[in-house]
Parts: sequence; structure tokens; C-alpha cells
Amino acid sequence: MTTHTTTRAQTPTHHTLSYDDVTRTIARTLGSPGRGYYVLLACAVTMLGIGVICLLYLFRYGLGLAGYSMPTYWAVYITCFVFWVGIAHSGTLISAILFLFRSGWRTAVYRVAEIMTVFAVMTAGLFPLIHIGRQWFFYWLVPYPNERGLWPNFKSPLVWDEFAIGTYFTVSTCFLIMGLIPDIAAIRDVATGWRKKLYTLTALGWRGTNEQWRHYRPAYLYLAALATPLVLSVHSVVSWDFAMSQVPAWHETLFAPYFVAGAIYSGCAMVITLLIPLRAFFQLEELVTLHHFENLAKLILLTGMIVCYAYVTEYFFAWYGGPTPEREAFWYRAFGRFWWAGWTMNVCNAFLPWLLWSKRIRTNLVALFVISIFVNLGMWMERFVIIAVHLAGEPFESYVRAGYNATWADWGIMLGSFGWFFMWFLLFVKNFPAVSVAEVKEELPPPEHAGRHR
Amino acid sequence: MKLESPFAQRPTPGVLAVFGELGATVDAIAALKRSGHQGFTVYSPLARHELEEALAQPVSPVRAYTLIGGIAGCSIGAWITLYMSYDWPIQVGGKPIGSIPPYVVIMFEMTVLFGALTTLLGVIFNTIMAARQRGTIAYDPRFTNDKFGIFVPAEHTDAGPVEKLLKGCGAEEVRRG
Amino acid sequence: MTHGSTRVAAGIALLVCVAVPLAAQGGQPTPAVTAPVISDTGSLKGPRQPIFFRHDVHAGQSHIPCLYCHYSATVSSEPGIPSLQTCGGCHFIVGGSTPTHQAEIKKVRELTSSNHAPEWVRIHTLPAFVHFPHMRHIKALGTESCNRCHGEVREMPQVYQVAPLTMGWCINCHLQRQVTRDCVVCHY
Amino acid sequence: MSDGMNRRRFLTVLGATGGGAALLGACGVGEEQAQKLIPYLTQPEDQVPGIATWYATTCRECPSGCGVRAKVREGRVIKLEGNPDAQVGRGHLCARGQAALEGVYNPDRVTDPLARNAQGQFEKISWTDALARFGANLKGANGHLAILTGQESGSFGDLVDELAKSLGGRHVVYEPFAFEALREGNRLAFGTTAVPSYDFARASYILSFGADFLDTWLSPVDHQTAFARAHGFAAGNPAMAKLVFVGPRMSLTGMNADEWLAPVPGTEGRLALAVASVIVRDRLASAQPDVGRLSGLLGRHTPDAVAAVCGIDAKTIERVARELAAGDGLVVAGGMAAHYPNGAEIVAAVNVLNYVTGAVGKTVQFGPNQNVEAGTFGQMAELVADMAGGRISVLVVTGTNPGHSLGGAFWQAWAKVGTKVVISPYLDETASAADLVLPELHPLEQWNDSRPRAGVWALQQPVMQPVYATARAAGDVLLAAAGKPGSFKDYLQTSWHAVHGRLGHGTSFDDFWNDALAKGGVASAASVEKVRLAAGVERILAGPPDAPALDGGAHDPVLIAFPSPTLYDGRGANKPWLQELPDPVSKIMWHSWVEVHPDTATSWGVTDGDLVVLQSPFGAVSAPVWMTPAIRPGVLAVPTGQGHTAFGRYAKDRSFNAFDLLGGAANGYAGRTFTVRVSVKTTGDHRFLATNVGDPRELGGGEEIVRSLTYAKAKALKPGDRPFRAREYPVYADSAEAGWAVAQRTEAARGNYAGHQPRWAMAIDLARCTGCSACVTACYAENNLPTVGEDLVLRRRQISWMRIERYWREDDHGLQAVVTPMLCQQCEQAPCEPVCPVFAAYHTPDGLNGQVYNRCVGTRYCANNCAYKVRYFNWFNFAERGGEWEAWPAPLDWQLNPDVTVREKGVMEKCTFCVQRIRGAQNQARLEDRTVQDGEITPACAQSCPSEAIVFGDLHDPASRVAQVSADPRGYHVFEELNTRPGITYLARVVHAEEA
Repeated sequence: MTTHTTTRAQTPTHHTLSYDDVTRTIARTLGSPGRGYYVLLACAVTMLGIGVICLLYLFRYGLGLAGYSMPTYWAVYITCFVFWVGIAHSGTLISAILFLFRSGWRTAVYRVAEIMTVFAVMTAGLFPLIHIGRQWFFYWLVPYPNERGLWPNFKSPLVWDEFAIGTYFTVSTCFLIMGLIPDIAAIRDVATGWRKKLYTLTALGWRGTNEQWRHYRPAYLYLAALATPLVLSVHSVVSWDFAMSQVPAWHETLFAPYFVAGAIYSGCAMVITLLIPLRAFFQLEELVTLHHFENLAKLILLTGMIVCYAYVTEYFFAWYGGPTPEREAFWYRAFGRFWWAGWTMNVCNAFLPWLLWSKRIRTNLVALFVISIFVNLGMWMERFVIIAVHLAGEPFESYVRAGYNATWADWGIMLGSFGWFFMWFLLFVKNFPAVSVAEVKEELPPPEHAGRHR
Repeated sequence: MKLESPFAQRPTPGVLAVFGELGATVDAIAALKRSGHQGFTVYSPLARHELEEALAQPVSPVRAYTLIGGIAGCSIGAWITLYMSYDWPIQVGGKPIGSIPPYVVIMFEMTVLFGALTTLLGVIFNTIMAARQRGTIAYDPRFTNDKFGIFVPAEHTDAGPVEKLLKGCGAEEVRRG
Repeated sequence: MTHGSTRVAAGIALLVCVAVPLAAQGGQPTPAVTAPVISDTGSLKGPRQPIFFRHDVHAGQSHIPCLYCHYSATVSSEPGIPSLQTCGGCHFIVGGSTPTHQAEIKKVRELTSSNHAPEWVRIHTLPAFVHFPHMRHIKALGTESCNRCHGEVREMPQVYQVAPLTMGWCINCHLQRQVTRDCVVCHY
Repeated sequence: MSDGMNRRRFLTVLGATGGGAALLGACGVGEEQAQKLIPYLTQPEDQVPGIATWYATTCRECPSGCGVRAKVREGRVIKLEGNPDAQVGRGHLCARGQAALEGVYNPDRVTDPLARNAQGQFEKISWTDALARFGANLKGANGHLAILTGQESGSFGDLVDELAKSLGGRHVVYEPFAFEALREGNRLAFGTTAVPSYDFARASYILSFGADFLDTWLSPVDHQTAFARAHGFAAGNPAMAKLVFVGPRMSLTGMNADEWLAPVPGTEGRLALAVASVIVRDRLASAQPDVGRLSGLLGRHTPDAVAAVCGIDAKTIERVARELAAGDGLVVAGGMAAHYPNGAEIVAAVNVLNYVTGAVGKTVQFGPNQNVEAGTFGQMAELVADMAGGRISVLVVTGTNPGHSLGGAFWQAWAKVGTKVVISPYLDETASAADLVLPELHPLEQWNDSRPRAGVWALQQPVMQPVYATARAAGDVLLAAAGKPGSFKDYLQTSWHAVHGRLGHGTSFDDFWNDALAKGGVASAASVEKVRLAAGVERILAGPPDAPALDGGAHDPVLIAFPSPTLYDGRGANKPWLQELPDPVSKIMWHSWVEVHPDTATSWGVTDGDLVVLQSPFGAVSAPVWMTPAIRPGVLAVPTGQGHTAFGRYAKDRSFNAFDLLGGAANGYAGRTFTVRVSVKTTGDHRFLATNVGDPRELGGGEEIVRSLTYAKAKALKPGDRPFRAREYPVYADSAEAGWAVAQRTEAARGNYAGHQPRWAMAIDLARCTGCSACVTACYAENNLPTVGEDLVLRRRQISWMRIERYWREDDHGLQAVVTPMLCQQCEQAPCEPVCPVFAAYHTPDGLNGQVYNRCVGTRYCANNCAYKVRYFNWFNFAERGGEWEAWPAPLDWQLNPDVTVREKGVMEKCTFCVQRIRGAQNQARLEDRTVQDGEITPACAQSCPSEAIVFGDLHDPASRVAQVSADPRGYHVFEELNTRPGITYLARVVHAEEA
């Protein structure tokens, strides 16, 4: 344990920092916001507004306003759903799994990742409600005792999904709150004015006594232990929404690991996309260093390789397994009407990560930022290909194969979802510590006087 | 601090020492233990294994909450799926009415959900209780920032030796609370 | 001979036997009820109908079986609303005892002569996606079973809805009687 | 719906019934309900609320006059089906006939008499006023009067004749597609203008020269039933007729041919003679009397000589001749072959061929003649000339719409006519240009009769009270205006006294009449007459011109205008069911197209949907290209029916009018020429074809959906064979799979599922299915399917529970078109069911895939998981009053079936095997304390199918017909490898093709 500490202390990162510096740096980020912040917030709210208007139209006139067409019964909305769920994955991965692995570098970034997780799930959860035909009956999916004596069908992957997403949202939120308590307390003790009131209430009376730490530490560990299988399960369940069906290119045993890897892949990319501007914005350079970004980049590289492998496997088995519909589907992905989508996804997700083998790129923020954007794009496109394109290229009933064109209703609501996400994100980072206070301190050498060390 | 009223406690007399160094804090704890003091409170802005080792406290009951919650969740998951299937048997796709494999997913999710909730509630309950424990009256905002602290409950009569002991261990400041 | 004339003749026939109390008692499952004199119709339950048709007088006091007017309930999914001609069958002769009755009966005759049908307010309504075959239920429960869903109409001066007619309500009965709960039996 | 319009009865209909529920349910959200109950004043004696009444009448959607049974609920006719008692149709009805319903309830009917005022605008006038004016016109006409009607083979025709005579005018009959060539050809060959009846059922080899006897020619429904008997494959049936279709364009009939020969347009006659010459040369058929006369002349038409002319190689001609002579041959000529300037000669040549093979008197029967003799295009042309010459002062038009099918010349002449009176239910082109428009009752609302065939008297009776009480029967109007006493019904009955005299057999007239009403008519066998070759027949043999001279540039491509199988001559265009019914060949809806062979298209550099301008000497149209292998390269074809300039919201301004390209002059046989040479100009423009055909598949398509067997292979099959059996697991796994399956079933057989249950199933014989699409419209009518309109069809949002899929197969036997009806397969292990989160899609105890509309939340997962893609989603609220996507603008909603829920927006729907009919039969059986008998339940599609290709019943009852048919060795399941265990068994189609 001691050696562990020292090695961590020797990490090139914060050897100059004292506990106080950490508290101050992070407390500074919560100051009263500048104009830039309000501009961003306004943008987010506007996007959200557009989405809401489109949504109202959708409710009034029906799903026909979106681009759906037989046989493309699912399209942009479900794509966004899977995309956001995917984004939500890196958060718990970093905070839970890396916590269990005791990898110290997570402390500086995990809070951002967790915030992202919670709000991404919040966003994702909206889409299943938006995309159903009679949104006003969505609650029929919930097993509640009703006058008709009817229950939902627990054999349906959609019900699993509802449970998985619900659980994931709750647990991620618990995790976030857990991590926040000591930090809010820390901020409380340096804050003034109404913020002090706010933090005093939200700190739930935390004072860092040995009693509190005694319960807190194991609780955090158990949560992590619960969250870890959950992370892996959630996107597996989401992938089963597809894998449980018999649609060629959906019906694959590979899907669960393939989706989980993809999710972490896109999640880490999103963390980078958010963290780079945030770091500059809040001047967190001392806390969030290149070292962290490189580690994230390595995660992207790893998962990217898995995704790449999955793509290759899909094609290989379509050819090797040999059922015509399967081959049909993958032929369509590569050379069909939507070849461009297929190739965007291949390039962004399977080829781009190879760049990260080079340390120069891994440690170049600009390059990382650009790559992360493309990874996000690619992962959105992957879901679009799997969902919309493979439905359009109906391989069984060749007679109904048809094109698909998204409409303003699709794009509008997708835009709204981004607005929704960024609105919450911005509101949060300005009011609660976006970087862990207590845990960053754990990475620092404890204050000692020279010569008294033993 | 008026604002702490929701968590206000009855005052306890005692000595509060503020430490700038971890090592000193650890020494003080050891010293207090040696001189037979019980129920003193240690403040630290972060969790340090040195402190835990020095205090050697009993294991937290939180793990029990997690376990109970998990088991409860799993069984609830099993119950709703099976009960609801047989309550109104409806055939789909020629599958058995109550078929376990798909229901495992629900059971798993419920396990995690309940496990996590009980843990969080448990820890919040415990920490708030801890905050209400005697001796936690004297507090210094720096304890969540960069200082460690020890509060030893002591009547005025025998506060002197405690102060000396803490000073001796390298407390940066010692005051009566 | 058309339905119409059948009804007139049958009406008169029925009238005759109703006139004979014993005959009227004969085979009636419910004891003879004498319909109360209603002074304040405003206080009655149920919506106000264009004609103050008193089921308690017709079905209760006079023991006219439900199926005499709602004759198609035994053969069809629809119970049907009697045509004014059916009313005419009896009120061709019966003019009513009290002035209030006479007033209402006058309405019937006027409507008939002026070729206007009264617009009865619908009381028992099922959503359009539910198909309720009356004849199946009467076949199963007997011709006197109307009250199981419609309540004791025999005692209602003005008809009002008794049963909630919700799905759960249907299902409970089906469960008790152990008949099918299959969705597509009613929903298609 | 004009307001005062018998509102009382409308509400009556509503209130007294649950029908009201469905009806008002149509106004938006499904929960809505009738809130007022309006009883009948006088209970109609034959109407019990909730129980359908059936009336027999006669279809007037085309001249063939099929018998119809109208299903009436609460005073509204809600469905039309074939009348089994009728001589014509025999219980079946084509799509056009069934769509007559949307004629009655058409939202664009004329409700009041309209007169043109000073400003040239229509204004409503009272009937008394209207009749006064009309009467004055008739009197004032003093002789310069013409009454123009459509084909009227019954009393109404006679009445018009009499009136015209008494008023000194004349009665002209105008049918855009009359049969002049047929009549003239018969006269040339046999000296009679009678049109015989053709016994397809008896033929073992059918050679059709352009005759579209399955789509529009003479009596298609009858022909199809008979053809299915002859051409369908029954196990152990030694003879299965072979159909060879000769014509430059493959029509629906051509699609069902075992062999398609595409000669140079207009040379069909030579081809027929060549075949005849081979038969005579090789004495293939027993020599007929005075064939000797011909042999010499026939000698000129040697296969080699003809081959060069018509582009069919000599070997084929020889083969066809031998095959034809081998059995009971039947050669028919019509359709495009009879639309050339030399159509009559072609028909005559074909007659000679029939004569030579000895078919005349056997499969070609003079005597029970088709009654299509009234009126020629020549007479119409004369009338137009007289109109132009100002010799007509009063023109009365009823039952026909010349304004659509005749071009500019007609309109110029029209302007010269003093008073134009149109008696019509709709404001079609002619009516909207008239001076006086009198609202006519729809044929389903008025009395009439017709004699479709010698020996057949079909009665037409009103099946419901008029939708618009202000409309009147044309007969009554004419009688009243002419000041004659009595109503048209009296006139009808008088004329029926004559029939009674002939067929009454001593019964009282009332009994006779009522019996006729109940049966839909009376019939007497017409004796077959012998015919001999006419004297002038040599003229034909001297040889019809190789190819006729056509109007237009000599080197321009030939264009064939053919009657649309769905819209016919355009009279179907105001019916959304027909507009949204994919054309059986092109599968295009809501607009018109020009058929171009891919080679030709590439040479022009155009592709599907590119707009080209077709310029004929008579007019020009801009038409979207549809590339199809089913047409001879260099030949173009366009359907008639679209391009209306009036005729209501569904017909107006759609695509182009093919008639604009045709000349108005009568040709040699007093007929109209429907072929013309057109110059083609490509425009840059493009439109998407409104079709339901999917994008082509890279790796082939349709093979596992439509299976085919050669005749020889099919004959060789023994009971128990399963040539198409697919297995997805090895043999040794059988027992395990069986055990597993048993375990699954027992685990699943709880609650409602316990005990013995029926398993509703269907068998579809693809050897009989012709793709005529009657079933599709039947489904629309029975199940309240909304028509979504062109825009949504373009977005692939058509809601058609039953779709007829058409694939092309190019093999060494030439081009084959294969069709199959695709509908919900009602799988036993349905992929759609388990994925529904709310049990809206689930399995019913009687083996259906239930779809509970009111439970559905619309996740659409079921549709994704359905390999057959037969689930359809309500993207919008198609029942919203006045909504943008309203499918049933009043009073179209009166056609809604009260037994079927009108689906709300956002729910999934699909074929239910007509579960409402199943429940109906079960309820009836329960009332009678018996079980449902086999054959008691017939889904709408099966009922309508003219080739009787669909069998429905309980698969668990081994005695049931469906169980037996499903056991046929030809039987297979689509995508059997998915192990969904469908309830629908397809029987592979059988093709005549020489074994390789």
C-alpha cells in the first residue's frame, strides 16, 4: 500500500500542488459565470426549444411526420437512443471499473465522466418514449397493477431495456451523489452567500469525521462493485433489442460485447470532447493533464480495436456462415443505397483509432479533439447503419426493400436532445465541482515536514 | 453556524486540535489511544489509509445493506416476472408462459437497483448519524480543505493534559470547544 | 305480414294478457312492483330523455319482458332500440292513466304522426374497439339476465348506468364463470 | 354531405347500432361513440340491427354485368360480393366491381340539379324547375335530339330507344372500348356479327391474340374462373391447359401465359394464318367442311414467310400449331389485337384458325352470345359530325363520359350543340361542361336490368335508400321529362312480363319477380348454333397487310393504348380503392405511365420515372417511363383511365390522359384505333413512380417466396412428397427438436390455451392465382383499410394487408411473370409476438396472431421482426374529420364495416384472417348449439378470388378442405427455414416448359 502511494506520488502530474491549491482551483470553477457561459447555455436552450416544438407536432399529427417508411420502422430516434446510451458508458466505466482497478489517473476525470453519464442516460431515456406511436400510453410498459389486470411482456427485450436503462440511471445517479458529498462539503467550507446555503444542505452534514469515512469508503466500493457488471449489462441489453430479433445483421451473438466496446469507445471520445474545452474554460490544466488525456486515448484505442475486430467478424461470418439474407444484408451495408453511411462508420470507428498508436497524436490535444469528434460521428453512424440501413435493405422480403429519408422531425428532435444534454451539463459544471476534490487529494503526497518522515 | 441547524447537535465540551501534517495526526491518535482516550473524533479532508490503520475501527455495517438489498431485488425480480406471467397466461411465439432465461435479465437489473439504493440510503443514514454523534460539535472549515483535526471530549478539569499531549504530537493549534 | 304489423298485433295481444293480473303474474320471476308516482323528475338519476319513458312502469309494473322491445338482443350483437311503431303497438290503444303519462304518450303519437324519431340519450356505451355480442351473453345467461349488466331497470323510472362497463369488470365476470379471457374474442 | 340530406336516417343508422360505434369511431380517436340513439320510425321488416341483409343485384362497372350480392347493415350497403346464383360472375367479383361501393358513397356526387346561369356558373335549381326545363328542351328539339348512353343491354336501353324514336331523335350507345372488330371479324369469317361465348374451362390449349380475357376483355371474371379450372393444376389431373399469349405487350393475361410471343404489332393475323396453314398442311386436325377452299390460300402463309414479317421464328410457329391441334384448342383475339386498323381482319384470321382446328362449336360457341352488339364508334363519330354540323340541338348524355375519352374534335362539336343535358351521379368531364346536370342515382340505388348474354336476364335493384334523396333514376327523369306516365320500375316490370311469359312456367308474375329479385335474375339455356365459313372469307386469306399503316411518323415507335385493369376506361378513377390498387402488371398506383423496354429506354438514355413527351398527330402527353421487360422492344404502351380534368377529388388532375393521343375518326370496321405512332422527346424532368415494388436485390429475389415446378415434375409428385421442405437442423436432431417442441407447447398450453382448439389456416394455390388483385380490394372493403394517397404511397406507407407481389423470371423459356399474394402468415411461432412489450401482438388459442389495436402502443418492433413484412403502421390519423390524411370523407365513411375497429393513429395493424367473420360464424354456431362447419368461414379475399385459389379452414380438423389442400406435395411455407410454422401454405405454381 505504501509503495503504491509513493508510486502514485511520483506520477509526473501534481507534485507541485498542495491540498489547498486543489480546493481553490476547483472552487474557482464555481464562480459567477461570464458571458461566454451564458451564450453557450442560450444555444443549448434554443436547440432544446426547437426539439420541443418538433415533438409537439409529432404528438399532434403522428409519427408520419418523421421519415419512416416501410420497412424502415425504426430510424433516427432509436439511433439517437443507442447513441446516448453509448455515451453514458464511459462514465461508470471510469468511475467504477477503474476504481476497482485502483488506477489513480481516473480521479481527475471521473466526475466529468459521471455527470456526462447521468445526463446522457437522461437524454437517451426520452427517445423510446418519443418514438412509440401512442406516446401517451408509454406507461403501459411499466408493470403497475391496473384495472384491466394486464401486465407487460417480460419476454420482450424492450421491457428488459426499460429496466436496464432505469436501473442504470438510478445507479449512476447514486454513484455521482456518493462521490459529490465530501466535495460539496469542501466547497461549502470555502463558499459564501447563497452557494454556501446550497452546499450546506446538499453536503448532508459531511465533515469528514472518521465515522463518516468509515461508512463512506466501503459503501463507495460496493457501489462500484455493483456498477461494474451493470455497465457491461446495460449496453448488452440494449444490443439485445436487436440481437433478439431475427433481422439479419441484428441477429448476432457478437452484439453484446460489440456494443459494450462501442459504447465505451464513444463514451471516452465524448469525455475528451467535453473535457478539452472544459479544461481550458476552467483553467484546470494543473489537475487535468496530458497524462489523463493519453490514458483516455489508450482506452479509445483499445475499444476501437475491439470495434474494428467486430466489424471484420461480421463481414467474415456473413460470408462464411452463408445464409443468403445475411450476405444480402452486408452486401447492402457496403454497396447498397446507403454505402456512404456504411463507409463513414468503417472509417471513423475501425480505421481512425489506429492513429492513436502514435504517442505524438495521443498527447496532442488538437488531434485528440478532432479524432474524438469523428469517433462520435462514426458511432452515431454505426447505430444508424445497424438500425435504419439494415431495415431499409430488408433482406428476407425483397419485395418491400425501399429507401429511407429522414425529415425535419427527425433532425429537429435529435438537435433537441443535444440541447437537453448540454443544458444540464452546463448548469451542473457551474454549480457543482466538476472535478473531484477529495479524490484528487488522494493522489497528492500527504503534507509532511522534511525530516519528520518515517 | 446557524445554517447547520438541520444537523445541529447538543454541545459537548472538549479539546480540538488542528494538524497540518498527516504524520502528526497519526502520532496523536496513537498517543491518545495509549493514554486510554476513547471516542475522540478525527477529521480529514480525504480518506487516508494511515488514519484508518491508526484508528483501526470496526468494519462498517454498510455491506449488509448492500447484500440485503441485492437479495431482495433479485427475488422481487423473479416474483414479478413469474407471477405476472401466470396471472394472465398469454402465449407469444410458442414460448413457455413463464420462461426463465429472459426473466434472468429482469432479476439481475433488480438486484443491482435495490443493492445500489439500499447502499446509498444506508451510508447516508449512517453518516448523518455519525454527524449527530457526540463530540462533533467543534469543527473547523479547514478540515475539508487541507487540515486534519482531532477532537477529544474532555471536561475543563482534565482538559489540560490532553492539550499538552496533542501539542506534543505536533498540533498546529489547540483550542477548547 | 310485416314486422310492423306483427308488432301491432302482438302489442294488442300482450296488452290483453297484461290486463288480466293473474296472467300477468304468471311466469314472472320478479314480484309485481307498482311504479311510484314521480312528482319531481329532476331528482331522478340518469340523463333526461326526450320522452319520459318509464321502464319501471313498462318492464316493472306491466311485466313487459325486456326482449319484447329489445327483441334483437337474442339473435344479434345489437339489442336495438324499439321503433316508434313498437310503442304504437300498445299506445295505439293505451292512452295513459295520469295526466303526466298522457302527456308523454301524446308525445309518442305526435312524433309518429310527424315522422320524427326521438333522440334518446345513450347511456350504455362501449368503446368502438370492443365487440360485445348480446346474443352470446343472453344465450349463456338466459333471457332474464339483462340486469346483470344493466341493473334493475324494472325499478328505474329513468334509466342510468349501473355497471362500470370497464374491461376489468368484464374480465372479473369471465374469470368467475371460467370463460375465455382471450383478447381477440372482444377486440378486433 | 349536403346538410338536410336525410339527416334523420343517417342518425338512425348511427344510433340503433354498434355500427354507429365504428362509424363515429372513424371520427378520430377510437374511443368515440354515438351519443344519441335514434330508433327507426318503422322497423324495416328485413333488417335486424347488427345482422347483415344481402340483396342480389347486378354490377354495372363494366359491360359484362356480373351478379352481385350487396351486404347491407343498418340500411347501409357495406360490401359487394359475387352472387353465386348469378349466371355471370358465379359468386366472384373483380376489384372494379367491388369498388362500386365507393361510387355510391363518393364524396363528390352531384346532390342537386345544376343549371348553368348567365355567368356560365352552375347554380342549384329545384327538380320541378329542372324537369320543366328538360321537358321543354326535349319538346323543343323537334327531332334534332340525340340521347347518348353507355352500353345498356336492358330495359333502360329499350326505354331510351323508344323515347328517342317517339321524340324523333336517336339513341347512340358509346363505350370507349366496344367490340367492333370482334363483330366485324365474325361477320367476315362466319357472316354473323354475334360475339360467341368462349369455353375456357374446356380448352386444353389456349392461344390468345392480344385478348386480355383476364383483365378487361368481355367477361373477365367468368373467364378467370373458367381459366383457373382449365389451367389450374390439380393433383392427378392429367390435363393442365397451356396458355400462349401473343401480343407486343404482356398484359395481366400475358403474365399468366406459359409462353409469351411478342410479334410486330399488327401482324397477329398473319401469325394466326401461319399456324392455320401448318395445321392444314400437316393435317393435324380432323378436316372441317370447306376447309379445302382455304388450303390453297393458306399455303401463302407459310411459317417461314410469316416469321420474317412478325418476328416470331418459324420453329415456334410450327410448335404452336402442333400443340394447338393436339387437344381442345381455343384461339381468341381481342384487346390490342382488335385495336389495330386491321383488327377485324386479325379477328377473322383467328376465326379461320379456330375453324380449322375444329374449335368452333366446341370451345367457341355461337348461340349463348355475349351481348355487346349495341353501338359502334362509327355511330359515335357520326353523332360528333352531326353535332359539329349543328344538326343536334339537344344532346342528352347519361351513363357515359365521352368528354374524357374523346378529344378536341368532340369538344368543338359539343360547343355547337344548343342544349347539353347530362344525367349523372358525378360531375365528370361531360357533366361539368353541360348546361343542365341532373343528379342520377348510383346503379346500386336504382332499378334496371341487363342481358349480358343470350339467355341471361339479370335484375338490378336498389340495395339501400338513396344516399342523396335528391338524386333520381335516369329512367324516371327521362319518363317525367318526356311527360310519360309511370315510373321506370313500372316500365321494367312491364318488360319483365315478357320474360315471365317465356320463362314463367305458369308461376304467378309476383312469385316469378320475387324469385328473380332474390336470385338476381333468371336464365335459360341458349342453344349452340352451327356456323360455317362465310363467302367472303377468301378476302382475309388473301392476306391482311403485314403491318397496318398507323397514324404518325413512319419511323416513330408504335404506341398501344390499353384499358387499365383497375380504372378501365377511366370510370374507376374517382374511387380511391382503385386508385390505390397497384396495377397488376406495373404495380403503379395513383398515376399513369408509359411502358418502355429497357433496351429502348437505354437507347433514349431514360430510366424509371423520367418524364418523356409523347407526341402523336392528335395530341401530346408527358408520361413517366416505366422500364419493363414485358413489352416488345421499340413498342410503347400506356394505360387509359387517368388524366381526368374533372370527376372529383380522387380523379382530377392525375397524370395524363392516354385518349389524348388517339384519333377521333372511326376506322375500317367502324371501330376506334388504339395504336398510333408517337415521337418521343425526353425532358430533363423526373418523378418517382408510386409503386409498391421494392428496390432490386443484389443477390436475386423472390425465389424462396414464389416456388415453381415444371408440369412434368408436378405430375410426378406422389402424396407425401415435400420437394420444398427446408430443414434447419440435422436429421439426428429430429427427436430432440420434437421433444423440445412438445415441452414448449405443454408449457405454453395454459389458461385459455388448454384443451382442443381450432387452428385457422389458409392454403393458396399459386397455380391458380393470376394476380388480378380482386382480393386486395375485397380486403380494403372488409377491413376498413384506409387509402393513404399518392404522397404516402411514395413514402411506402400504403396500408394493404394483402399485397400481390410480382416478380420477373427470365429463363430459357423466355420471360415469366410470377405473382403471389403476401399477407400475414399467422405463424404458430411468430417472431412478431414475443417482442411486443405490452402483449398487443400475441397468439390466440385458435392459432391466430392477435393484434389488439387498443393495447398497441406502437413500438413497431413486431414489424421489424416480421420476415414477411406484412405489418402496417398507422402513421397518421386517417379517420380524422377534415384531417390532412382523411381516408373517408363523408359519406365515404358509410362504407365502413361496423364489425371491424377503425384503427387509431400510432397503432400497428395487419391481416386478421377476417377474425370478425370467424367470430360471427362462431356466435351463430353457438346460438344453434353446434360447432362451426368446414367452409362456413370464408375470409373476404378467399370469397372474392375468381380463380378460387384460396382455401380457408381449421387445420386441426383433418377432414377440412384446407387440411387436405395443405397436404398437397406442392405445398410449402415461405421462409420455412425460419421455423415460424406459418398458417398459410402456398402451393407451388406449375409451368408448362419443355424439360431441359
